[in-house]
Amino acid sequence: MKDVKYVVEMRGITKRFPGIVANDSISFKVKKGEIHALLGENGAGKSTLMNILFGLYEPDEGQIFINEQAVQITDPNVANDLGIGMVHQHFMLVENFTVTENIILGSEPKMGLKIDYNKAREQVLELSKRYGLHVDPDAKIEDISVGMQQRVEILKTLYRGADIIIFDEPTAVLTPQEIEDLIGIMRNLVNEGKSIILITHKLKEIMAIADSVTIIRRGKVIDSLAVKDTNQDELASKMVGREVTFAVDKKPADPKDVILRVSDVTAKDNRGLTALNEISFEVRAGEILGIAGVDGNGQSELIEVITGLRKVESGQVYLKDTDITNNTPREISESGISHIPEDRHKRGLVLDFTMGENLVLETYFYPEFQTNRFLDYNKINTHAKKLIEEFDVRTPSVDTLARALSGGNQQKAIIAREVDKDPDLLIAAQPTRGLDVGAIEFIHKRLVEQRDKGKAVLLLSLELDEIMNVSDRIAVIYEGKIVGVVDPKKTSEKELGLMMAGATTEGVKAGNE
Amino acid sequence: GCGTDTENGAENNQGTEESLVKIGMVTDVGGVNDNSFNQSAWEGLQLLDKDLKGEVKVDFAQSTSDAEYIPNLTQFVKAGWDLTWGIGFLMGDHVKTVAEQNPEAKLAIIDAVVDAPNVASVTFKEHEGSFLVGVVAGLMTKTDKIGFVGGMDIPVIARFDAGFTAGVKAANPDAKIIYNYTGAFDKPDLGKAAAATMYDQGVDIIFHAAGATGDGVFNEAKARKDAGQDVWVIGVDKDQSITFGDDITLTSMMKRVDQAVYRVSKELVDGEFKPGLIQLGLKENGVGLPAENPNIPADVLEKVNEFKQKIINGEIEVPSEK
Amino acid sequence: MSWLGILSDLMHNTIVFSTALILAALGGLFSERSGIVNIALEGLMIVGAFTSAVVTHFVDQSLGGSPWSPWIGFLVAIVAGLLFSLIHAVATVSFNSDHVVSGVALNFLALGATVYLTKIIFNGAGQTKTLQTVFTKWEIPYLSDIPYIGKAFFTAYPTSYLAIILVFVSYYVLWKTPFGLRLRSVGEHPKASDTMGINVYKMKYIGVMLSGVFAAMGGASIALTTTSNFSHTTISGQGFIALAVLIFGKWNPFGILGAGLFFGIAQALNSLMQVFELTKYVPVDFIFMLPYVLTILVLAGLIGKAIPPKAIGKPYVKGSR
Amino acid sequence: MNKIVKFFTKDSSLIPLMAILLGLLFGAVVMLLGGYNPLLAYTALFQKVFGDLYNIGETIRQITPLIFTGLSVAFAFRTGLFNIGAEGQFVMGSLGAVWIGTQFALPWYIHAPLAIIVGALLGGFWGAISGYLKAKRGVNEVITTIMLNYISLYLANYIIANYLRAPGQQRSEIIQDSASISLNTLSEFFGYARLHWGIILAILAAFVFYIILWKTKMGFELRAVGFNPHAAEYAGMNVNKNVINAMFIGGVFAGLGGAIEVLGVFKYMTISASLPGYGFDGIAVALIGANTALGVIFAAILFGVLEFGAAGMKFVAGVPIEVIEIVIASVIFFVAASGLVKFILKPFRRKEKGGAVE
Ligand SMILES: Nc1ncnc2c1ncn2[C@@H]1O[C@H](COP(=O)(O)OP(=O)(O)OP(=O)(O)O)[C@@H](O)[C@H]1O
Ligand SMILES: Nc1ncnc2c1ncn2[C@@H]1O[C@H](COP(=O)(O)OP(=O)(O)OP(=O)(O)O)[C@@H](O)[C@H]1O
Ligand SMILES: [Mg+2]
Ligand SMILES: [Mg+2]
Repeated sequence: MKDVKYVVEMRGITKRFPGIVANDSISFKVKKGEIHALLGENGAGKSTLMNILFGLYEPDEGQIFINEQAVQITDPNVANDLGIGMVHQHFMLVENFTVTENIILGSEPKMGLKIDYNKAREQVLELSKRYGLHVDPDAKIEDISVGMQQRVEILKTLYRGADIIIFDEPTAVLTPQEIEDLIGIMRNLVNEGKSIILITHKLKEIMAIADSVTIIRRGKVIDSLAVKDTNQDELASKMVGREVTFAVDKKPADPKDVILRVSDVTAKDNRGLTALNEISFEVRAGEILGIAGVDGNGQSELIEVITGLRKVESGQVYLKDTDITNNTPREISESGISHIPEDRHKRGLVLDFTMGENLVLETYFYPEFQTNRFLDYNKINTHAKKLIEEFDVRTPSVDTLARALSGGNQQKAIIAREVDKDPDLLIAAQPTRGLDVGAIEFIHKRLVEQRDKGKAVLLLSLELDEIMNVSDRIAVIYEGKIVGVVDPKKTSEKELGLMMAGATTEGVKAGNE
Repeated sequence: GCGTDTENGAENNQGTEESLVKIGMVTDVGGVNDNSFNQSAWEGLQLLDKDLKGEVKVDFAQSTSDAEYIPNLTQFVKAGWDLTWGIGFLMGDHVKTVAEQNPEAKLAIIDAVVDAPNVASVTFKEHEGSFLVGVVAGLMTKTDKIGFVGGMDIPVIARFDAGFTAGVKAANPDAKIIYNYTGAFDKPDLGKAAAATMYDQGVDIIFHAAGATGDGVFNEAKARKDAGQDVWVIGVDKDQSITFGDDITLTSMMKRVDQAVYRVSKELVDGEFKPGLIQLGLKENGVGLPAENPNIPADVLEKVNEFKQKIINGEIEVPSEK
Repeated sequence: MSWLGILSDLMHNTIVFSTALILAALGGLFSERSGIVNIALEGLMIVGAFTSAVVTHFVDQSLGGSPWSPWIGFLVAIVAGLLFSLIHAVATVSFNSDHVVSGVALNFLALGATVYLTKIIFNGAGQTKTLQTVFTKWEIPYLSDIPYIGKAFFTAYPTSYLAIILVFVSYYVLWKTPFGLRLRSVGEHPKASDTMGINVYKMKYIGVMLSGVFAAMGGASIALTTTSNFSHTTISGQGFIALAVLIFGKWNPFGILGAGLFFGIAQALNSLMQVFELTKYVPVDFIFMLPYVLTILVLAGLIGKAIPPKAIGKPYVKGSR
Repeated sequence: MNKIVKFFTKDSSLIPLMAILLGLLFGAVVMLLGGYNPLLAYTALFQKVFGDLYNIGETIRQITPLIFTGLSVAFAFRTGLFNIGAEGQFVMGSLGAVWIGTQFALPWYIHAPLAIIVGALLGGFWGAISGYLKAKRGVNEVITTIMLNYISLYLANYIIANYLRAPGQQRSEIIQDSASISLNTLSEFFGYARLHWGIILAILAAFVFYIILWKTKMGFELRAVGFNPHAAEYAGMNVNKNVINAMFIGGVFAGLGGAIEVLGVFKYMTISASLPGYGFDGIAVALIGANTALGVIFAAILFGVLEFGAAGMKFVAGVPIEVIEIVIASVIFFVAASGLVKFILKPFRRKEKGGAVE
């Protein structure tokens, strides 16, 4: 390939969707061998732009140049041929296929009519060695961690010999360790002569690895500059269009009596393996307990156990000294626990219900929403309007289907619903996953607000900053056990990272000496 | 268009509408081409139409569900047709209803007894005919195992069953009869399976009273014949050797619905329509074997005719219930 | 008669019954694996049965009775099934119609159209003329001489052998070839397939058309072995039973083989039970219920959940989420 | 009721209306190809239906059971369940009604209602079996409902033959007059058309259908479960219970249909070789009616008119009744392929909406 300066150039790209201009004559360039970040709020138009580059959408206007040749990218095949690969925001993996099958899908090595699986395995292993992308070629996707799933996504692009790789919010779902690895991987890729486009909301990462950054707001390019000439605050304000504060400012907590007590709880996961192993901890009124841990160490099961969605094998769960072990979800939610689920699309919302209906999903049976024992939609909708106001959920109306809202707004609606139940304990699982700083800021404020109202808050997150910034105490979970509880002010990301890898508090302290 | 001559007698001899004697019939779900009694009845009317060109007009209405019997009967009655036939046992109650609601109209029914002053009921002594084919089977079986495949266990079929059983026993006391009710008149695959199982068990002659389900019996027999096995089927209602050939059709228990329909309709045209019960047995040639029976040896036919006489002159009283 | 003998006869009859169910269910397999619900199996079988009966009749007449005429009928039936299934494909794949609605429509259409055509072709007759030449059972040399086994498994209609062979072929195609991998991926996660440069629409079209081919074979096999003609009763519910067989068989060829045979046995049993005069002890109506009751019991007891393809029934619109 | 006006102007009902027209058009083409005169046929069809009071009455009779089975299928669909079993539930409903109707002597104000209720419950029970197996054993309801259809047929035949049979008949005894729900005087006025309370109950049922789904907590849960069981579970709803409820209620609707058909039309139940077919039609009705109460009623009317009018078509124009099945099929098809209809309509709609589109 002849030596070119720009591997990708998009000129005046415009893409309209019913009722919205997702991309408004966007132009940007990617240098060969650089990591170019695309920064923007939810719905800014990043994914759309990249989907165009990858041939999933057709632009309404504009041109694309690859290696300084004008091209028509009509579908992903063309993109593949041009050496463009994409790691999608929502992974594009077939759950019940193996890693290998997912990687070779669409360009399978053949032996006669048959797929040559041995050859395929070898190729996969060879690639994963070369780029340090550890995967188990024979594992089914549904059985492997999110981190590994993402590595599979990357391998897919490499298997197709991509030189330009697009990452759409790659770190949104990763643990600190995994993020470290990913950064390493990206460096490898660049050293191997690949160019990378990185979509993200996380300024820290941009500062850490990107060479240059293009900021998009409401479908328009705001600015495009070299990372070394800028800083987080500048980027943030460019992205949101106003000043934003990162550090969650909160006064010191004053914990009161115990609200939630989990003692020696053991539970199995969907595959029948022990997920929680005699785990014990407490959450007090007026404090935020953050649970840090690498994905898949029992966090999901822990929440399901507390909220009654999963059976406890042994041990007890107490809410204010009343035993709620293995009560039904309804009983538990009624006894004063609210729950912001980690997957808003799977559990949090009925996407085909209106916002009004979604906002009473757990309370529709309250007398306040009935007139003589029949549902009263006027009451339901006035209630919804109130919450939508209060939590400024951006939705055309209360009759809009939840499906049509952005993840950010969907999340706000869920939080509105849960907080409004005025619970003693608020469980927030991955409350800000995939959201932009604006939304994150808002949600963090709400959590702290609850704490200050004297509620107990249990925060689960894979994002260390979040845990560090928001929690009053941090409990680290490892293989279904709490391996230590630390004070965010007295600990470091490094220390936490080690504990999340299984080292106990003492061990870590020792290590620090 | 094509097919209309059967589809729609209405198109024949148009014009002199008023002068025509109009005769209609209502079929059950099977329709006029069920290869069975509906078809037979319709053939009767068509023959009449042919014989009395220009004097009569005939047509039929096919019911797509039991609920439509009454509207279909009424359709003819209301349109002022001179005679309306209901074909089949199931239509009894409905013909009665319509007859009572329209005392001035004339109706007739096959296979059921309706006592109303304006209805002619035609029933057949299937048991008498079945007795005769039973005799044939009894005399001609080589394995002393004979099969009976019935559609459903209902009164009409019970008459076939009872008569056939009596006939076999009369001719060949040590012959064993294997019964199989398939539960349907429209499932050839069940008929085939029943036949297959019977033939596997050494049965060599099967009498079926199962409508289209019986087609399956014939097909199984044909397959076996081709494979060199010596098996027979006794057809029902019509001379089924016409459809399935003489190499597997031993004989058939004919039920001359066509003649009955023809006769009663003719009487109407001649102004001699008399309501009430008409029972057609061997005596009246309403049931019996076909004229031609190439597969039945003379001596057997001899015996058959003896029994036939005995039945006609009352020496033998054939049971009509199992 | 020896128990072995009875068993072998039972098996022998079972296979006759199972053939059409297995063929049709395999059809359902291809379409549903590609993500298209297909309750039009009934209709497709009807089309197959009708076409095979009509074509075989006329070919046989012009050839003056040749063993080849059923084969010609069979092949034309396959083509007819393929074309008919295209309607379902266009509706569901190209116009994102609800799969069930389209399927129901096709079932009505098939019955109406075929009987209508029968009447037009055969001067108003409700069924086609009785076929003079139909498929006859093949005895596999040597194997068919094995006592009992021979009759049970190696004396059967060509269509039965075909069905069994196609079970293995289907497995090979779906699980061993790139085509199969792609077809299944489309049924599980079409968007992923799309990003891998697979033509989702094409795959779904092929899936549905294959269902037409197989279901038509199923229908034809009934007309050409069991009924020797076509009428509105030739296919009455077998398509829905085939659907049950597909689900019962967990969307897997060998599962389908098992489920299909299971049904066949249950059916064959009920005539056997009558021959042995069990009707004295068990009312005949309960014998009729047998296959259906057994199925429910088996499903409830042993089999339990069957997981359909993930994206089944969902229309795929390029470039939406 | 301006709701109805809205109903018609809504896009979701404009499509079906167009679909019907296209369906009839297609049927006309089919007739032409078959060498029949479509105009004559269709006029005959509508004369047959609306020609005189008797036929109007009988058409209503034809429509009634379709409303019930339509509601039955639609209700299950709302909870994400595919009820192919309305057929069997209908049969069980008839069985229950004929049992009460023939075996007991009670004052009319108890007898008929009791017979209806028992029929409805039996239908509900029959549906609930599938619901239970789905909920507790994860057995796909499509299979169980299909199987239960056949089981109901033979079970009914057995019970009639052995306990309810009229001597020498292929049917049960006639129900007591006290159990009949015929509207005798009205029916006389309609030239003896078999009019009965069923149609009133059908419309009531549709209303109840609407109320349950949209105005009750249970309906809220049923719909939530239908759309997203995980979210429903998270929100504290008992998914299994709702699955069973949905199938039970669906079954009740079909059961009512069966009961009413016996008490209002036949007055007895026959030993039958095959299923009545209302259940399968019900699937089509539900789908044409987009699983809404009002939609089901209209779809049932359409269906009933076409099916009943078919006889007239045959009588006057000699068109085989199968053509009607083709028409019905293409109507359903065009409803399904609304994309196709929109596609065909595009030019007209541009005008009508001005530049509104895009
Ligand atoms: N498939 C679609 N159909 C209609 N509108 C769409 C579609 N996809 C995106 N949009 C619109 O385009 C806008 C940009 O969406 P896009 O997904 O590119 O935002 P984004 O920058 O990727 O947001 P996020 O950071 O949340 O992923 C959205 O606000 C949305 O309104
Ligand atoms: N089918 C659709 N039609 C219209 N707009 C859509 C559609 N799907 C997504 N969008 C829009 O695309 C934008 C981004 O969608 P996306 O799903 O990426 O939300 P998000 O904020 O990224 O949350 P997450 O990605 O975590 O679900 C949102 O503004 C949403 O309104
Ligand atoms: Mg995005
Ligand atoms: Mg996002």
